[in-house]
Amino acid sequence: MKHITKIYGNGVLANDDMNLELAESEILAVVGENGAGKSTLMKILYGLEHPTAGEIYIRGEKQVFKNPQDAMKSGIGMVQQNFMLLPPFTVAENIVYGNEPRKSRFLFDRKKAKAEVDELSERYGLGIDSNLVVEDCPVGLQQRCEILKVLYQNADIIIFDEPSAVLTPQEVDSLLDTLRNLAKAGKSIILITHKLNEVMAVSDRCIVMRGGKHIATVKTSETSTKELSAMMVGREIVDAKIPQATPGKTVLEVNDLVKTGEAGKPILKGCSLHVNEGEIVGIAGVSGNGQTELLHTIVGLMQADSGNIVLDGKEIGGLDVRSIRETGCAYVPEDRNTMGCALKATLSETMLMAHQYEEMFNHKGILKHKTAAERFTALLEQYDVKYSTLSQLSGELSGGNLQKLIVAREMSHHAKLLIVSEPTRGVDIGAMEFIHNQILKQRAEGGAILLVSSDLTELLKLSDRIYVMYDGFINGELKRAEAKPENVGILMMGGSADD
Amino acid sequence: MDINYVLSVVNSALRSTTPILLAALASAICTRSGVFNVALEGQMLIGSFVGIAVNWVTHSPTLAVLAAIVAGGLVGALVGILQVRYNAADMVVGTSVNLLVGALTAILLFVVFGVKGGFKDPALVPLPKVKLPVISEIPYLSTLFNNLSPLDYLSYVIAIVMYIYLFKTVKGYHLLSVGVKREAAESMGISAVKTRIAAVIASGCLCGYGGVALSMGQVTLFAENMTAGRGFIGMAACNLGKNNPIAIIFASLFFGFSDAFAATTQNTIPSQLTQSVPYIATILALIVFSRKRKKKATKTEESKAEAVS
Amino acid sequence: MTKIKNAALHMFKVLWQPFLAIFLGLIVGAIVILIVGHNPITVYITMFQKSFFTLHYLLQSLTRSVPILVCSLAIVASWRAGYINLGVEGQMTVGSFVGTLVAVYMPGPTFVVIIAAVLCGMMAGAAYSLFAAFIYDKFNVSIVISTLMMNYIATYITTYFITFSLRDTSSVYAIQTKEIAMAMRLPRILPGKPFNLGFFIAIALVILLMFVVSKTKFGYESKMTGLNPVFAQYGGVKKTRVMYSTMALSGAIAACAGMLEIFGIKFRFVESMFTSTGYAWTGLMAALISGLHPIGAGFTSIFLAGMQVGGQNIQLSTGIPVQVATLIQSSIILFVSVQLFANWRKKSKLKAAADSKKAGDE
Amino acid sequence: GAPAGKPAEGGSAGAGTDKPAEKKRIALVCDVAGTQVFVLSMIDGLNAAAEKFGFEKTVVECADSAAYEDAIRAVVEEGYDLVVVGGWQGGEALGKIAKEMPDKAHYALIDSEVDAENVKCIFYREQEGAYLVGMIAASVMDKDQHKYGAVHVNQGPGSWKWRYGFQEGVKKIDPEATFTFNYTGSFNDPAKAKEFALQQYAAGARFINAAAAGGDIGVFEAALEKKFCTSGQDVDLTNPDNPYIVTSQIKDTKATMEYLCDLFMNNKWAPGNEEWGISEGVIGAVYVTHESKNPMSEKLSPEALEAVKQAAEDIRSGKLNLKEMPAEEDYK
Ligand SMILES: Nc1ncnc2c1ncn2[C@@H]1O[C@H](COP(=O)(O)OP(=O)(O)OP(=O)(O)O)[C@@H](O)[C@H]1O
Ligand SMILES: Nc1ncnc2c1ncn2[C@@H]1O[C@H](COP(=O)(O)OP(=O)(O)OP(=O)(O)O)[C@@H](O)[C@H]1O
Ligand SMILES: [Mg+2]
Ligand SMILES: [Mg+2]
Repeated sequence: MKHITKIYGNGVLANDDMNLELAESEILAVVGENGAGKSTLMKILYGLEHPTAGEIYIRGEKQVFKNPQDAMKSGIGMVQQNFMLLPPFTVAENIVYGNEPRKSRFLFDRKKAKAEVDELSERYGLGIDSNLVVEDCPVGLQQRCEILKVLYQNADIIIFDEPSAVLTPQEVDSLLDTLRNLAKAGKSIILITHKLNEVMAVSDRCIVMRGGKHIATVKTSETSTKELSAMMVGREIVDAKIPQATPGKTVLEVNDLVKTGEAGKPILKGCSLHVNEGEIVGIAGVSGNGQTELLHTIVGLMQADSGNIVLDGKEIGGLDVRSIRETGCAYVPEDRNTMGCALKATLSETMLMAHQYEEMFNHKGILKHKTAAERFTALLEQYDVKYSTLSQLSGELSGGNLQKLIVAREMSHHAKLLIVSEPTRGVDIGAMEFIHNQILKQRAEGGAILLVSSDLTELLKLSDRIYVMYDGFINGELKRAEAKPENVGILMMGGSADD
Repeated sequence: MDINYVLSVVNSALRSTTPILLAALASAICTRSGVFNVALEGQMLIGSFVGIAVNWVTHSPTLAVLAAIVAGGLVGALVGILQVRYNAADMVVGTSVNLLVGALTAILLFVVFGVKGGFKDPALVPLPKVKLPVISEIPYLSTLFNNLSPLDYLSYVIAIVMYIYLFKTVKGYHLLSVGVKREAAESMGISAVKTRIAAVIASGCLCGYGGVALSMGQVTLFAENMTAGRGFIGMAACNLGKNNPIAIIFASLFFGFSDAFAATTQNTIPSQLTQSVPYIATILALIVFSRKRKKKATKTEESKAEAVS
Repeated sequence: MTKIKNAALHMFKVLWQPFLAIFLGLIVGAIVILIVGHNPITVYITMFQKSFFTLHYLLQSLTRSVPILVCSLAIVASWRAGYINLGVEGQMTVGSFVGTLVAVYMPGPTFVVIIAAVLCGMMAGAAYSLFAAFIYDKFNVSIVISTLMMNYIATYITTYFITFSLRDTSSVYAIQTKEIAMAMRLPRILPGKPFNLGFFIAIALVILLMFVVSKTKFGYESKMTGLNPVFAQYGGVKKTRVMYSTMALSGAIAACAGMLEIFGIKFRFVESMFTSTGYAWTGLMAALISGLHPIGAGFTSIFLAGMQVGGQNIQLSTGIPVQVATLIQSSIILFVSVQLFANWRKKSKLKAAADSKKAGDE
Repeated sequence: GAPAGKPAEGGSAGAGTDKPAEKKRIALVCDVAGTQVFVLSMIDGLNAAAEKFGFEKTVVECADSAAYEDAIRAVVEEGYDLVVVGGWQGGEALGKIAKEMPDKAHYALIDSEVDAENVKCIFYREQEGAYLVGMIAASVMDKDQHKYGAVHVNQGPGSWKWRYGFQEGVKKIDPEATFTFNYTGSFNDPAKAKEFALQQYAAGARFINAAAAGGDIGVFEAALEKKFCTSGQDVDLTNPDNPYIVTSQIKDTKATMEYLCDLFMNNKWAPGNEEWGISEGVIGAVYVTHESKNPMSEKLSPEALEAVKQAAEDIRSGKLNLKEMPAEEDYK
């Protein structure tokens, strides 16, 4: 790609004279802050966007991609940040989508599709059951499905846009293995990520972008995480020293929670845990082992079959969400787009959620819009959220900013218990640092924090105590000092701490 | 009630079901592609009218049926372009297209034939009736299958073909995918806009067919607004049949039969009550069937896939 | 000066598209008028004169707008929360039927009877609407379909009663209830014109609903439920409660629409008085065209009512078939529905982006 | 305005145009012309009268039930001297307006009765025509058949007049007769009307009376296919192409309209209701009281016709009284 410049319709200069080269069998990492223009550059390469200026050459030949089909024909495939799968269909159906094997011209040959997909997944060692329906698959499998889809198109150049943002550590490991295998098999790979350890682990070279510009290209073997992050942000990121926690009295106590899901499948098999004042308690676990359900049961979005939950000395099992929130609980949900906001609501409406009962915003059922506006403006300022007006739609915010907004909203409850799930998913290093600091601040003020994250580094950094969940029960509890990636990993896989 | 009468009621119900079935199939193909089409009534009515008009000019039922299908398709294209290409609100487009076609056909009736209300002429050639080889010799069965036009039989074939199209062909898979997740389709170069407009045009053709089955199959005449709400019934039948062409056959028959049999009681029960029976029955059926589906979904994972494919 | 200029410019920016839409609709109509052999210019002059630009017809348009407007509010109330209530016609039928019966048959002081009639009518409308909510909640029966079916049921069942047991036999043919007492009718504003207090009640309802949707917790919670039910639930909003209350509100407003027509104009419940007029459907279009905004719905309802009145009245001096008027109206509405989108194209692109974001992060 | 069929005539009476004061103006407010043949025939009457007397006329078809009141008020506002409302749907509104504005215009109502002094109401004893049709039905029936059918729009007081008269007429000749009635529920559903006719035929009915407005043509079509006899309503609907339409009830709204215009133009206007039946010559049946250009069915023998004519005579003379009808619920 040579001299690529992209100016969006709204005047945003997303790429400014970008150059990029990729060799055969190479893994090239592209890093940069949120909004640096990485996704845009890749979308141009994949034909989803058209460059305002600049050219693309593949094996020396100039190419013009009008749409993804053109790019695919030239052997380019892309695993997008948002999966492009059809949830109600099977893995096999999804993988062959667009190039289906046919019987007698019109008919969709599902048998052949399955056979081909099985063969392909065998060849690349991606073990996946092609009969599964995609919506029943965990995210990791869905991603493998996306990769297979690209491979099925016979792509030689595969672009991954933040592939690890939604994966568990185990899934990340297996993804990185897959990337290596693909490179070994002669594929060229472009990897966009915010996680620099991944860059260090798999890539051959690394391109750093900032503000749409090319900052540097370095050989991975000749650089370090520290150097990369400095280049990305333009300043140095220092890991904040985390002061010792001083836990107070117990705020949340969960005893022997049992929950059976649809079709009699057990989800929670007797979970017990407690969180104290001034303490961050982490829950580790491969996603899908009951963490989400546990949190949803605590905040009242789900009802347990048995067991009890005590918040601030009050039994809250069976209460509704509002009563639980009013007892003293705030929640940053794992999925900001489906649960954390309404994309078509304005910023002030999004900010108001769960505050609408408070006397500050509500007088006998009538909302105090003016107070709210003042308060929200101050809060957004404090949390460094980039927005234009409060009447803007939430969906117009970038992911990182939206996440900060949600964190701001929940933290402003100053609730005794703050539940935080995946607080920094897809957020750049700068914003991540900010959110971490806010969580620590809340702890310093005596808040009890329950943290769920699939990012083990984050979990180990912040948590004073860690529970590891496996298959619906707590498979171990570790103090900060004892918690190491290795032993947490074992517990996450269902092993015991003594192993 | 003697058996011949009952059979003739069934026979009537079969004939009356055809337009509803076609409207329901039209609704299904739109819903499957992710479009809510409320203009079925208008798409049918134009078919009824154009069928009769072309029949009158050419004396050819075949040409008339084809013209009706094309006319329905054209109205479908209008609906599709407005709703899909220009994202206009479905209810607004549907409601006003229904009004528009109602008015247009009335005006055309007046401009072309110089009459108001209805048009009937001996020069109109009715559709041939199908004489089934063996069955027409058997006493009771002959009553049952009496007086059905090829359009009636063909509509069941269409339902089956549509089932095969949707669930067994590549194009059908693409149509479903557009309805499930538009961006996914677009990322693979399948144009959601084109697919959806095509689906609405197809629904227009189906409705045009349904309309002509009414104006040339059941009767051989045109009357203003003769579709009399059949498009909306089709929507309900489609919902009852869960957008599945095979299930829709049964849902449409259910509606047709409850209507026909309720009407047989009109001499003992006030007609206003018998007329509401099919609607009440539909709601009850929806209650019964959705309850079943809820249970089923909890039982196995497969049922989920079944519900879609 | 520049201020005025800017304001005018702004007005132009906001309004040129609807006007263009109306213009295009009129052109389509003109072609048809020419085909049936009339002069479009005279026809249109008559149409405008006899809808908004003469006092008598202006009042006629405003009077007709009352039930349409209130129906559009009923739509706004439920659709904003995401519940696609297509049963406003049935709810207004059942609600105003019950209200009329109470007004006709209940003994007692006028004032008490009126209150009782209005309350019973609203409760009946709400209850009818709640049934659809209930079977959606318990059995997952699509509200779109159930409410649509219940329109037919409402019409047939009420017709049954007024044909037989509750018919006013003083009229030989007409299928209708007895008249409500003189004292219960809504007072007229000008002598000799049916324009009555109902219009102002409708405006009051617009303002009230505007207040509810924009200023109250209930309005906020129902909007959020409409935009993203999971988000609302997460924030402690009870989804089912919102559903039941918005559907009930919608049904109650629909009943008011019917009762305003009866207490202001007809003075009794007449067979098919709401099916043949299609108030609910016109109201639906008004609500949707104006993006479920109560005030916008109010203006659009008045505009559509005026079009109907003007369309009906062009026959007076031109002898055009009445269907031509319907055709002009529906083509204008079609163009309006498209044009407004052009205005929002930018927004909806964002929406599409947001949707894909949402879908991808699941 | 221009009525059906003659659009070129209309469109001269703009509100602004000055008219010579002496030219009278008559307005007809009615249902949408088309499905209801008697509306078309009313319009014909108005046109004929306008031709004769040279008054200015307009026809306002009402698209919906609320439009009647608006339309009546509009024509009063526009200064029409005589406002005629055709059809019971507008009766209520007319009565109200006439009471409100007694001096603004003269008012007349066709086909219904309304409680207002200054509205001239003309309504009909349709049962008398239906009686004649019933007799003809029984006469054309084979002697071993006793089942009769009829398809109506609604089961209400309007159709009861027809059903009552028809049943009485049939039973006069065929005392063993039994009847099946069906209701389409819509003024415009020929398909449903036809299915009902076919079902009634299968149930043994061999004469099926069509009284379903726009649905009638559906019944006629069934008659042609199954070769049973049927009858039309309101105007002469006998048809050389369909010999099975053996007669047609007559409700001569054209004559009514002409009569009203005549009264008005000749300054003989006097309010006061009139109920018309066979004796007034506006109700009847084709071949019995009214001529037809179409030949009479062979099934109807001259002797039988003579008997029907005699019955018409009896009704005229008062020997046979159908003025009082039992309520539907009380009829055995
Ligand atoms: N469709 C669009 N229309 C207008 N501007 C856009 C669009 N998409 C992205 N942008 C702008 O282009 C810039 C680059 O965005 P891009 O998505 O490429 O960033 P990124 O580097 O991928 O960020 P992240 O790390 O958060 O994924 C952003 O500042 C954004 O404002
Ligand atoms: N279609 C669009 N039109 C105008 N602006 C857009 C459009 N799409 C995105 N933007 C703007 O681009 C900015 C960045 O959006 P983008 O989705 O790239 O965020 P992001 O930083 O990449 O977040 P994430 O990493 O979570 O995806 C936002 O401020 C948004 O307002
Ligand atoms: Mg990106
Ligand atoms: Mg991004």
